Amino acid sequence: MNFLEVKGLSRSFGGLRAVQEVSFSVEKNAIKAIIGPNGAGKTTLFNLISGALPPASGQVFISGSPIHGLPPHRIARRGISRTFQNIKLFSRMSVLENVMIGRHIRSRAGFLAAMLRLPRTKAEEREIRETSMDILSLLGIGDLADQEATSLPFGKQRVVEFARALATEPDLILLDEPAAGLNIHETAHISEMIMKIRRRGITVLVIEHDMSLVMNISDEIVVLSSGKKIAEGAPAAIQKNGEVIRVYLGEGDA
Amino acid sequence: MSFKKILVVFVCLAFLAVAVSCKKKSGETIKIGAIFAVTGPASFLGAPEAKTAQMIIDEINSSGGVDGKSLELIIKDSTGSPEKAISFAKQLIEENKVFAIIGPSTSGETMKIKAICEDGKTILLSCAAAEDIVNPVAKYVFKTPQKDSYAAEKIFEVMKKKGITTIGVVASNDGFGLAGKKQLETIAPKFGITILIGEVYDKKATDLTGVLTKLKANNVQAVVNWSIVPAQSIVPKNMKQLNMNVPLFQSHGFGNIKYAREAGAAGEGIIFPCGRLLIVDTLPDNHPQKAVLAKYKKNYEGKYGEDVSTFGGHAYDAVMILVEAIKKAGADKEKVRDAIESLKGFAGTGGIFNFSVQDHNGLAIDSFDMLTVKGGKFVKYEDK
Amino acid sequence: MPFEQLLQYIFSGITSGSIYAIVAIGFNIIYNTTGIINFAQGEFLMLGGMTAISLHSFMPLPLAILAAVIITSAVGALIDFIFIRRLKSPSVLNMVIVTIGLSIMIREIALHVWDEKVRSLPYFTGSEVTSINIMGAYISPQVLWVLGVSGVIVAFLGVFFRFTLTGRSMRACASNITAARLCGINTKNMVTISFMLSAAIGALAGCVISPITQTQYDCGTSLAIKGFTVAILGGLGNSTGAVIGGIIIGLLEAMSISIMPLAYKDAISIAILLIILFARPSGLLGKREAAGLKEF
Amino acid sequence: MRPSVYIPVAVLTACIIAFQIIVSALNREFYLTQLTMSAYYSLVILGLTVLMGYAGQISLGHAAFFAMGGYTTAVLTTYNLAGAAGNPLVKLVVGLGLDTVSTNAYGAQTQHLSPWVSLVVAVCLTAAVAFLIGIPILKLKGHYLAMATLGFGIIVYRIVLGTRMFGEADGISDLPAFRLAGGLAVGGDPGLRVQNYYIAAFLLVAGVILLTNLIDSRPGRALRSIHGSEEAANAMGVNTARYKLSVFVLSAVFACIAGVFLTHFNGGIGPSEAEVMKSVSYVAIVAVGGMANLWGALVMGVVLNYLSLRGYFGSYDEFVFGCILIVIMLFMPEGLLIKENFRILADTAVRIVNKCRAGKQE
Repeated sequence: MNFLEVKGLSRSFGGLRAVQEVSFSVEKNAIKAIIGPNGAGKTTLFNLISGALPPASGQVFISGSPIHGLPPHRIARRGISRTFQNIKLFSRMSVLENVMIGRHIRSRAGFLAAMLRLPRTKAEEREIRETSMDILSLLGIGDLADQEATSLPFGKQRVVEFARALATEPDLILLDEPAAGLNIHETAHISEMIMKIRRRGITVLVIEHDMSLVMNISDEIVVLSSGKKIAEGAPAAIQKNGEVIRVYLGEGDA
Repeated sequence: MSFKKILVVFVCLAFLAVAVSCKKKSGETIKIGAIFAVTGPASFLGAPEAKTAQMIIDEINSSGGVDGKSLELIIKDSTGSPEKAISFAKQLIEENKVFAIIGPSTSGETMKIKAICEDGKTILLSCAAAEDIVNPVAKYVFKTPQKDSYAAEKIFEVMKKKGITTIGVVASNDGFGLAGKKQLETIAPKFGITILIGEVYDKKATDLTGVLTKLKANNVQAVVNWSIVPAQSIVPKNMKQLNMNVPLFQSHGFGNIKYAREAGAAGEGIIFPCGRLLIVDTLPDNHPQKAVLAKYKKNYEGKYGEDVSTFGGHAYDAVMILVEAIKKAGADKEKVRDAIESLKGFAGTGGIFNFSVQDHNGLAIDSFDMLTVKGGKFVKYEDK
Repeated sequence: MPFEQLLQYIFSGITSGSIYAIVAIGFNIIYNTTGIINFAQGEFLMLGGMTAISLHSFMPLPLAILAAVIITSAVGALIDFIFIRRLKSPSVLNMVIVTIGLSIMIREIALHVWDEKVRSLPYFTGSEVTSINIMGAYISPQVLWVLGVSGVIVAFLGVFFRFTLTGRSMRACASNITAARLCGINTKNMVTISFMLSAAIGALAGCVISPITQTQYDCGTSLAIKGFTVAILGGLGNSTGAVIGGIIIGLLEAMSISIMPLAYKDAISIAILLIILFARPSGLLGKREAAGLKEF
Repeated sequence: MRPSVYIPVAVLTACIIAFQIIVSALNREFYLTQLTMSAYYSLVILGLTVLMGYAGQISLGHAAFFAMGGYTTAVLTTYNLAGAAGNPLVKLVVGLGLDTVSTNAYGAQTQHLSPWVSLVVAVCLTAAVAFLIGIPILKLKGHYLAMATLGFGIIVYRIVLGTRMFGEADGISDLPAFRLAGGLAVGGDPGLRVQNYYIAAFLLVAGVILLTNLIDSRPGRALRSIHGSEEAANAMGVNTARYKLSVFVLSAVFACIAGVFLTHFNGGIGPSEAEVMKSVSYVAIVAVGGMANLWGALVMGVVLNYLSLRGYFGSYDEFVFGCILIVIMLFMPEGLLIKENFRILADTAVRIVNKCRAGKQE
């Protein structure tokens, strides 16, 4: 059964038609990649799915129920989490606190309960702290817990964003160019983490330019070009698809 | 943990420094507190009052003080805000243990500290005009400015003689303006005068052509402007520019030649009730207030090089009344209070003060004269 | 309502409207090159008026005004040099707080330099009582001076921003400061020039309105709030919008006097400010996206 | 209670008690008056610190909420119930025993609404207004938010200055004392000075404990995440609009409570409590205390208000606040009382001590 279904999504900014009638679906626990040249509308598509941008038309369903048009925080509660192309960690907060925000939708303490520090609030606090620490150690950055998140090196910040997204215990995780700006070792570390996520039963939708990473981790690939879907299928088929090559490598002389 | 210790040291140090910093004053002096709005929106009241009070106290001290005791004036700038006036009043009464308090400049502040001075059994001589400062009468609270109602009555008297029956009233939205407008509205019917339009403008208003056009459209026979703020020179200018040739009456707040000078040619013919301070040189020599007014005008303008104003006069009266009472009753608070309450025929700048148990203002309607502006000068207004 | 009275309200509205428009233009000039809303803009008008009054006592009026404009614009440059330049990548909070602190300091210094008395420049033509009858409405010639000077300022800025090199480079900074830097524009100087220019037109406006509204050490604050309302109504950064916005708010305030008690006049412009902010922060002519994105 | 809370609280309580004992010993109890007023003003500043420092939402209109609290209780408790016995509402109030009788300054008996009721009414009214005005305002950011809150503050100031019910320019005077349980009363009469000092101190300490707990909890983190990056917080499931609104209402309620108690302590309130300059001075103190630093804001709130109320700044009062704003924002954007400055303080102290020791050895 298709876990995520996108039907006829489109959105334009003034004259520019960034995304036009894009439809595709993602099976449960699959890893699907979205590739395409710069300006193909990949991040806009992501923002439409995650609710950051309201779609002009089209629908998005998660295991059958509609989520298009909902604000991002309501979509997050439906088990969708994401990372950002230009990392958006919370400044003036430690790595652990950043990840604890991920636990926000999994906990209940309100203003009054927090101010009075009721026993159940204290218990919940402890639980949030422990789960967040587990996720940090799972991704191998347990030692950075108390450092200020925004002062970490680039690669480490990506991992923290990963951990934060994981902390929401999502069913679907949207990764926006997780390997951008990383060296070979860091990319390998990221792909290993994506595999770990999949083993935890989480479906992954990833935008990525690093073709070697895309090819070896994704079950299926969607190719976008100037807002339209031009191809969809297994990595091997996409590699041989003439249209994709033309878009990427341009017209051959022959 | 080091941060916490340092915070502790810092906090305790701050508090101790404050506790110790209070300078202890001793010696045979009578301490007089003064709360004036030296800066802030009511500074044109507080500044001349503070300068006047300081001038008189220095004069008295240089001439040997009051029966040997020197006077020490503690001036606090309340910037016209009631919460500061409250804090300073409590400070002056409980901490400095002042003998009496002069000021505050505005009615709002006075009303806030009226109860405090009453409880603290400290004499308060307010320089603000509102009637409810002395009504209901508080044992220790007096005020030196004339009553607004007298000013309104004087204006209506002149209007009646000129056969004016319909008028327009504009007033500023501060204590002085609103109190005056209330008096005009209550007293007008007694003189058979109807107020067609009563408007209140912001005390910082800089352009009144709009409201005056409205008055002109209702063809009022006269305009009354009740304020102390700069609008007093803007209204006459706007009226002339709108070609409104109806007489303009202003309140005793116009009692500062500076406003007449600011209004320039447009100021000619403005009629307003005022104390006799501004026409001292035209007063007959045998007039009881002549000596006091002349001396104050000469000293003030000599020392500060700026024109004397009736607001400063209120502070002058407050200090002189207190000094007079101390001369009579010695340096005992209760006796001085009773002395003030029984002070009769005291010639001040505001008029002849006749205090009594019920009247803690002591000024009658005759403390006002009707003045007008002729050739940029204040002259006595003769009914034509 | 008879025509003359209506015309009278219109004149009063246009006069105050053009004063607000000039303050708003002052906001826009600095906002465009620095993204800062300069809360101390009202103080430039006060400084201009006060300096001109002091200088006028020993030099002829036009010279005094010119000198006051130059001095105030020098103060503008000083402010930028000492304060704004030291701000290291300021957040909006820092910018708002610093400019508020500046407006308080300038006001208090003016209080202790000139004391609290009210002053005004003499009327440029005629005196307090001269009034001109235009189709039944009586106005002081000074009103025509205000409208004239406002027109000149708007025209001058139009020419300056379109045809002079500095003007164009300032507009470049406004649209994209990094790109401007790449083209070799010294953005630091552009910021200083924008402060000087905004201070200069503020001072000129302060001098021309002084005979009508009189000048006091704290007359700047209420002007700044009205000016900001107009700047937002017209679309932040858009000076033609500021002129239109100024006239609209001036007329609305003037007309409101005829139907409502005067006490509500100021509440109207504040209500308009809130309505625009809630409904359409980009204002009349502002770019919708620009306002949204510029949340810095 | 975690150590990081109860140690500073213990220290603060110790200071409060110690100061009172010293001052009573030197019979300078009058210092307590200004300290009590400063404590109430610091309550407003605590609320504002959470709103501005932690949640990153600027407000230039918080004096309006203080004034709402003050004026509500002033109007309700100075309304003479005896005079309007016929009014059904009055009958209800008297019927429920919600009225009290107190003697005013002139010895006359007045029957008026119990201040407890006016406190509850003030808090509900302020919370409702903050909620309604907050919804549109908090959609705005940066300069627009600053201007909208400034506009809101000016409207409240105009209403308070322009309506006869609020006493127009003179405000409302002669409020009865706020009689709490067990003979404690918040009022201006000198005999109650020590009592009032401890009531104000209690409110302040309670306020700081509640807010410290809030900061270090799930909602507190959510607020700080909004300040960090609103878009990311939203993506993680934080309903940013609702959280900003809740913290806006919370800080408004803090200001309102401070308004109610201080107005009873002062025995009156004037329109100057709702002035723009008052809101700006609150922002200045939050800035100097260190934007996201509750304890810094508390200490600075008490110290600066105390000095201003005692008139140490004289007629340069506004000038001082203006300078504070500029100096802090230019040189110490993170504020005065923050860990780095203390570390610098500590290091220099240590260096001096070593130098003396070194000096002695030669």
